Amino acid sequence: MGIYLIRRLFGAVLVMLAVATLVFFMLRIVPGDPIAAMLADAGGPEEVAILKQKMGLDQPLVVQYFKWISNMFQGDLGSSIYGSRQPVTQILLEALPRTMSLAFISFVIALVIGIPAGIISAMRRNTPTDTAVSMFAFLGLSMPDFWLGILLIIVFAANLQWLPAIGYVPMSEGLWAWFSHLILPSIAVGTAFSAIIARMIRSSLLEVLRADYMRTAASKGLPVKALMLNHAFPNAMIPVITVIGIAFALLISGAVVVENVFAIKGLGRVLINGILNRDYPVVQGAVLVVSAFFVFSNLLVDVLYGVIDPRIRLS
Amino acid sequence: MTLLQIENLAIDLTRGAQTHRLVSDASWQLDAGQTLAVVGESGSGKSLTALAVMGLLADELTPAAGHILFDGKDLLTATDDELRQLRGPQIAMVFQEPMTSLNPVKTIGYQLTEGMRHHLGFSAKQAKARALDLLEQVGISDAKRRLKQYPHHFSGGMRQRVMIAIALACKPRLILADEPTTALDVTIQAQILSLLSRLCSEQGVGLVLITHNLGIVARHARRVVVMYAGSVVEAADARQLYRAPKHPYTHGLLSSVPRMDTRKGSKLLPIQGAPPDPFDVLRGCRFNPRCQHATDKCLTDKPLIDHMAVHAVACWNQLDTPLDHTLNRPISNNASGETRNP
Amino acid sequence: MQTEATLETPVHRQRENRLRATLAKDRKAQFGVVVLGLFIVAAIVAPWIAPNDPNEMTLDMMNPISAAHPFGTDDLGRDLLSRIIFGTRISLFIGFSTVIIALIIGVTLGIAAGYYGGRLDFIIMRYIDLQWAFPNFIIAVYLVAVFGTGLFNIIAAISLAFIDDFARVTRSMTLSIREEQYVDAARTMGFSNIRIMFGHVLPNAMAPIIVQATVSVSYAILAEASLSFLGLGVDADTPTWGLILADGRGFISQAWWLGVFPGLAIMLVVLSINFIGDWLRDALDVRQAI
Amino acid sequence: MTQEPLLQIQNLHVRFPVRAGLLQRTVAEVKAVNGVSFVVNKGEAFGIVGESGCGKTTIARAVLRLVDATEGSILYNGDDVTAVKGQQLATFRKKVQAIFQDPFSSLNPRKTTKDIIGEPLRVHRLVNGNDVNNRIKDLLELCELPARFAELYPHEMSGGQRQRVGIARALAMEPEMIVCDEAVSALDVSIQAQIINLLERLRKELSLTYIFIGHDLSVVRHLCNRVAVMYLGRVMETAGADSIFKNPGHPYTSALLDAVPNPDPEDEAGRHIEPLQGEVPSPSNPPQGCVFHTRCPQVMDKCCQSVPPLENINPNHAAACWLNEA
Amino acid sequence: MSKDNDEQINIESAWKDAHDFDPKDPLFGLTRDEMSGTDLSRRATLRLLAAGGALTFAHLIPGSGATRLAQAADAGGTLNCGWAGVGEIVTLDPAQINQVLQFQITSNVYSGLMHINADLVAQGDLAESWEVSDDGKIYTFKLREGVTFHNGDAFTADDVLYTFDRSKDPEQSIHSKVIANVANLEKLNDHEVRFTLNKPQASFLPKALERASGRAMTIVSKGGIEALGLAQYGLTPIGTGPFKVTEHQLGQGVVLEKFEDYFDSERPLLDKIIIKPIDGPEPLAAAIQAGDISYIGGNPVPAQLVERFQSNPDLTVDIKPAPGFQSVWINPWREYMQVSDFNKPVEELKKEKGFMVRLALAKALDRELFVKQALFGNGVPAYGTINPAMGYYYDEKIGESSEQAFDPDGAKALMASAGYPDGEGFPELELITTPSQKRYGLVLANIYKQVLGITVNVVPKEFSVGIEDFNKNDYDLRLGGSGGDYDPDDGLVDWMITDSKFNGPTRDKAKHPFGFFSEAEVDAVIAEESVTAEPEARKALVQKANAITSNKVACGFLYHPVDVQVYHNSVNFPDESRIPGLHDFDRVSIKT
Repeated sequence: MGIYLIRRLFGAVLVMLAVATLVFFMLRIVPGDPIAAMLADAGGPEEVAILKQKMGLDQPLVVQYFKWISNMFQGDLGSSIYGSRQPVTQILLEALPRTMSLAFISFVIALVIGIPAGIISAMRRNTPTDTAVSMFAFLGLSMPDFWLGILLIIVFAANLQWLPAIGYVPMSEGLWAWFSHLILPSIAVGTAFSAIIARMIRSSLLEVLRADYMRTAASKGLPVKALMLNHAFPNAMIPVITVIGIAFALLISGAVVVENVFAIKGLGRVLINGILNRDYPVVQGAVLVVSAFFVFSNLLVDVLYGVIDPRIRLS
Repeated sequence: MTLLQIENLAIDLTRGAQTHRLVSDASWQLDAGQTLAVVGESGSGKSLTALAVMGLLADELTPAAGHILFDGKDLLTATDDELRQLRGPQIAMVFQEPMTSLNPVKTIGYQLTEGMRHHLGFSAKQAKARALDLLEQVGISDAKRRLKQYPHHFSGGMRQRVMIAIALACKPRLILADEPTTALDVTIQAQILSLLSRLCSEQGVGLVLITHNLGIVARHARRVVVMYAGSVVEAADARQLYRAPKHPYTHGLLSSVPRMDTRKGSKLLPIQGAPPDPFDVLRGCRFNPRCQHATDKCLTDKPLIDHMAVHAVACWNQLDTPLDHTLNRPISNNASGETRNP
Repeated sequence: MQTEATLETPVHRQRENRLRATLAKDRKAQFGVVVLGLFIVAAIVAPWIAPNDPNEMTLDMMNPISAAHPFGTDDLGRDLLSRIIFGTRISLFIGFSTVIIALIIGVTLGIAAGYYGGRLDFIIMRYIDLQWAFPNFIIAVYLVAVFGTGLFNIIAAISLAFIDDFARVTRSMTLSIREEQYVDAARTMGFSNIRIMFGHVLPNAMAPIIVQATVSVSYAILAEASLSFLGLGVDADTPTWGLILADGRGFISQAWWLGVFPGLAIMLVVLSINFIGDWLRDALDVRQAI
Repeated sequence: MTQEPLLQIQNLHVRFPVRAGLLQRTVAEVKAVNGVSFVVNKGEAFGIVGESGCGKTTIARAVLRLVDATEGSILYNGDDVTAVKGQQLATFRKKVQAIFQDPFSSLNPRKTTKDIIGEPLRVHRLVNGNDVNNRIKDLLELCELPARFAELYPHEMSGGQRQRVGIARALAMEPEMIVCDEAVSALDVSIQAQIINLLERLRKELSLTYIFIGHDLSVVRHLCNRVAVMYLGRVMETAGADSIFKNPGHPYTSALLDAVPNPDPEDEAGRHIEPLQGEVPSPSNPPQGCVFHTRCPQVMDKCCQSVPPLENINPNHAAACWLNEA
Repeated sequence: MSKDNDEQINIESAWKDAHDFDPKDPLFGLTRDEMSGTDLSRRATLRLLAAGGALTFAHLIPGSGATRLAQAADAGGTLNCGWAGVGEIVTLDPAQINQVLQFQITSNVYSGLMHINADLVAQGDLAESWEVSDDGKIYTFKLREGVTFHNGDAFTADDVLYTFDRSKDPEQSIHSKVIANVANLEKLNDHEVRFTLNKPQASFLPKALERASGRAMTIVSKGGIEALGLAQYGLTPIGTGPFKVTEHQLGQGVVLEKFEDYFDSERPLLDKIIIKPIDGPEPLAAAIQAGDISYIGGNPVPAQLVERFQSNPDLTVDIKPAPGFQSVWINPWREYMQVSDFNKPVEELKKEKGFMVRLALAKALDRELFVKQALFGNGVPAYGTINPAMGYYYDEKIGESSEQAFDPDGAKALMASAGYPDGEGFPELELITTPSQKRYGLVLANIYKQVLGITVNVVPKEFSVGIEDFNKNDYDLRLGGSGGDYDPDDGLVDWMITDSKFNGPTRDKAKHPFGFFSEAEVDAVIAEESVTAEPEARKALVQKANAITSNKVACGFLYHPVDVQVYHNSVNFPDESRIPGLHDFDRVSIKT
């Protein structure tokens, strides 16, 4: 298990390195050179030349690359080119807890809704309950998250005034303040996620219930509860966990959009603002962190996978 | 003493509004401590019958008629709870696919002991002790370490040994073995089957051996039931059945198998055609399209079987010519094969 | 000639028309086919069925639903129904075109990787793994950042983002189909690799690819809507659903129709496609997550 | 039966690398076929038997050029075909065809019988375009299928019918030799006999040469003139079909024979069987010496150290066992 | 009715009085005593405003000023504010501030030497008292003692010098032009400084030294800048104002807390102010309706929300004319609308194709329609930089006299003579707007399509991006303008002279000698008006400059905005703090 973990961790780091490389070169190799465009904002040709020299952009691409990478390893992702020229690392460090909070609550909401829904609909296959869950899942998958966010604001914040409309409050200002600001955006992000989980659990559970080993277990005369708890669920969770990894992508993408609806300056909003402001150091940094978030949550999923499935554990 | 008696069992498959009868008129019986073989090709209904005994038919399958009497009690009318009480301590089953029949995420030890803990009220320690004993009985060495391992550490043959141990765990009176060695190599098959039949006879457990392999039947069973297209067509003592099959199907089956002791160059005499699709509606004897002895009656009337008979046959035109195995053809002049081959 | 085989059972055409048969039973799929069909028709004949010019401004700003404006008007007095009808064009065009592009590239990569194996597979798989390290939508966002906005760039960005999904599905199908004996048979017959890949492997790998494509169309439509919503979309005044929503965002509590109808349009199309995808998954017997 | 060798396999090795890690380095090798030699004469049916993992299917695939030989040679009509390419390979492919085990998997489910049989005819221009349909009809007839089957998809046919289509497809190439890889083992007993009879008839009528791979000794015995028994990538014994099963020259062959029950209760009642113990070792790490020594009831010290050569114990009967040395 | 009449009479007399001085008098008809002191009298301020041209009738209406007493104030509490139309408060460093919504915040954090009150009366802020020389060129300030910065440093004359040096340097500050008239600043002792001006300047006290809109003499902390570094200082600056910044995360907002050691012990009243940037009208409306925020600052309240807020009984809505203008900037360096020399007389320019197009683009602006459609009626058509809030200088007739008055047929004819009848052959233009002004752009595009038959594509860009394009002369059309224009100089000097700060500062000077506009006569007239004290004369000069820029189409002038203040009824916002365009919270409290 230890070696497996280390190997996977090593793999994840390699992937991240490759991602960083890709992120670096894509901006510089595409026609139009957005970096040059960004510098051109600094003024006339002389100023650009001076700035290029100052930023080392007159050096060969490979030299720039290694400098960038080595800076990155020292936690230096450059500075925003805009406003007070904050270091990108600082901007991202401020944004990260917001996105993590949003992701966490969304995740919890998704699991709390998705898992029971999936189980119930598998156990009551082809009943009205099953149909209802399946309709919920379809709607959840089909509703654009930002639209759901807007509808939630209109209903729960503007009209009913139950919850705050927008913004983020750090946990230090009170658990409820933090949580109440996250409820609506988390529902907006988590709904699609919970729909996927519900569907996955349902189909996975149905498949497991058809498996030969379930018949073996039944042939031992075990009660239904034992069959479900000890035999069906652990196996049904294996594909679900894989899907949770996939759905994490959805969650992050959802956060990017929904943060913009709810004016939460998390990674997504940093990324989008960076793009809109042509703040490329920020964009690069945000993309890196988002994919790191994703890669390492997938790693977590893999490890979890190993915990649940002994076949993976020792291979 | 009759341990298990199946009477006119019928099993229906319901798909939407449609119902298909997959098994009809399955009847046979087994005495305590005996071994019975149920033979048939795929789709003959032999496995479904076994699952019906266990009460483990899939949702869309329902026993539609007949009785399954275990110790005189009809299992088809028993409650789920009563059935659960029987499964394990009374009846156990060994399945065909050793690779998929064990739960991949549970240790062998867990899967072996859970039945004992549930039915026999064993403590973890007692259960583990018996598990070690069982593994040794089925010929798995290093049992202590093996208990902690998962199914994927085991080869197919080993898994089937584990399955046998699981079946024996609660000391059942009957084991249903459904094609227990089909997925295994011949040498392993021989190990497993002799192990199974030895343990059953040692412990006085009745064994129903379900198989398509006529050789296995010949080696391990005293009495044989032949099934075709969902019905029992013939039931007899093994020697009698192999020497002088009365049903044309059994006859054809035995003539189709290449044997190690036939004269080189002899010809196989296959049954023509293929078994009917379970979804087809056929009147009369279900074997009639393939039968060379079919008469008009066979097309309209279904032959019934007297399953209490020593040699029971469901056929309007029973044969009574013994087979000559060395030639792989009937002893007397049955010309069916010769005329067809130029 | 009387042969043994002729006496075998009559053949069954049970899988024949399986699509139609399952469709007949699947009410959700029927709904999906009809609704998607209506949207496609609407997209094609938009200029003839839209009651107004979608960009024509009037001083009837934020007028509620009326006979003249069945979906009301927006903040610039434009007819919302007409804008949504024209928006169908962009949404569906982007949805389908991106998936077709991604499918062609992804399937080619996947089938080559799976069929040839070895180093080629290794290289393609590393590329796919790399792309896998980004959520699709983030890839699209980043590509838009790099290439800039505009219809062509959006299509390029979304297509690129979906390549790995198709490559993955195709590769795994190819790997299993490669083990099928009819592929061995085809090789024994001396057929060319191209012929085997595209004549034998691909047709049998199509079921999950079709399902993947269906799902991807819905994702692409959502992705376009999200990009437009974020201001990274096609351009400022082309009516696309995401943009209509983004523009209407400032007015929805005075004019709820601005927030409801474009969102409903997105949801209906995506829902229909999901229904269709589910039906295809069943009908084509594809076992696959999500 | 003529006795000129059509196919000669000499010291054939097939190893599959097991790759792992980032750089895909080879960390181990599966020795699927480990120095096998035999000869197949023109017009005969040569059987290869053994349990799963013994390498029999790999030999078939190597002969069909579906896997590459790692070492050794395969001479067809005297020419080494292990490395031929292009036109030479195409010529060879025409002469050697295959019938596969699984009637479900061996036919492309998206194609009708007509397409399946017609494709090689068209691609290799074996007949004129106009005659393709006639030729298909002829081939179907040869395999005892009526012409209407040309229009059917595989899933519309039963297993036996599908296997006949597979045979017709192989015959379309007008081969000299057919490799039958477990060609009947997936079929029900009653159908199996039909196909066996068909194969026998075709061999006679078309003067074909068969390599018949199987695990069912009685089927192999029934169909084949000569048989090789394999274990863990090596040939243990080879001889005429009658003599090998009547007078086995290798303990493994004996064990196999013991394990196979005869469908005759009287016969079985008289047999005392001691089943072979243990399981087949991993082909990536085969035992030293005789590969069978870990399970052999008559194992000797020598067996653990050196590999016994395949030597004639009779004319036409060779076995690889130190017991025969004595 | 009679009351209204009385009021009318009072206003007229006040107006007269304010303007009743000899224009050649360097002290603007005030005595040295009136000009000096601890604060200016209302009369003096009005006169200075009048002299500076910033006097409006709004200033004269009784009740709009501090005449009403503040209600009994409750101390303590937290005020939640939403800053409208912005995603993040990018900087709070006065030297870098280029948006009104930023100095609205810093006005609460820093002090200046002077600060205007609700009547735009300049009062001493850190200046305790001052004296003016007879020639109006030398100002001697006595600085408040015992003032400390938020970091505990004592405030002395050195800080004034430090701030002055920093602001004077164009490398460090974007406001160097504000104090360009200062010839010299010397420290007399720790609490006395002396400014020497090049020439008398009416707006010196109320504008140049003003802490909010002036920005140049907003006193920054040398110790703070050195300790924090520029980037951090821009986020959490240190000043001497009533509130200190305790927290500032970009996008998250700014937290201000009461500065206990503020020099006026009675202020501030609030303990804490939380300022959240809120982008988008709907979240803004939702936030104030839900009570998440109870005060709106920042960018102008979105026009479509005004009516909705007015109908909400929980909210107080206060509308005043806003000083500013918005216009369509037309790049004179684009081939199809090129004007390389604005110095030619209008009649001659009108013969050039480029100018024809330019004029057509301005003439085609249906401003009435625009205000109705884009602003929901909340705005006034504009034809120049001089806005109605400036009152006196505003030319009400300009809408009829200007060359660029709306005239669809004339615009069409011009396009036709330029060779583009009905817009045929004319290229598609890009109109850069900010994302929040996108719909304004769409309305404009529609007007151009309807009137001229040309296609204008709206390209929304973030302010930071669009302004760079503008500064580089890389645009076709841009929608933008100015705010906080209390004095004609704000519009004219900042925007219309050749070396104005917005006139293509980063352009390629070799290719483009000027940015969007350059006219010698305008430069001369503006130079003259900005030092002319006599109101009539200045008014004439201002209107002349305004007319030339309008006729020669410095840009297509579009509209003047209105200032809308919105807050929850629980907020006690005393009238004395209601400074148009500012949100000073030092006297604000929360009703209990």
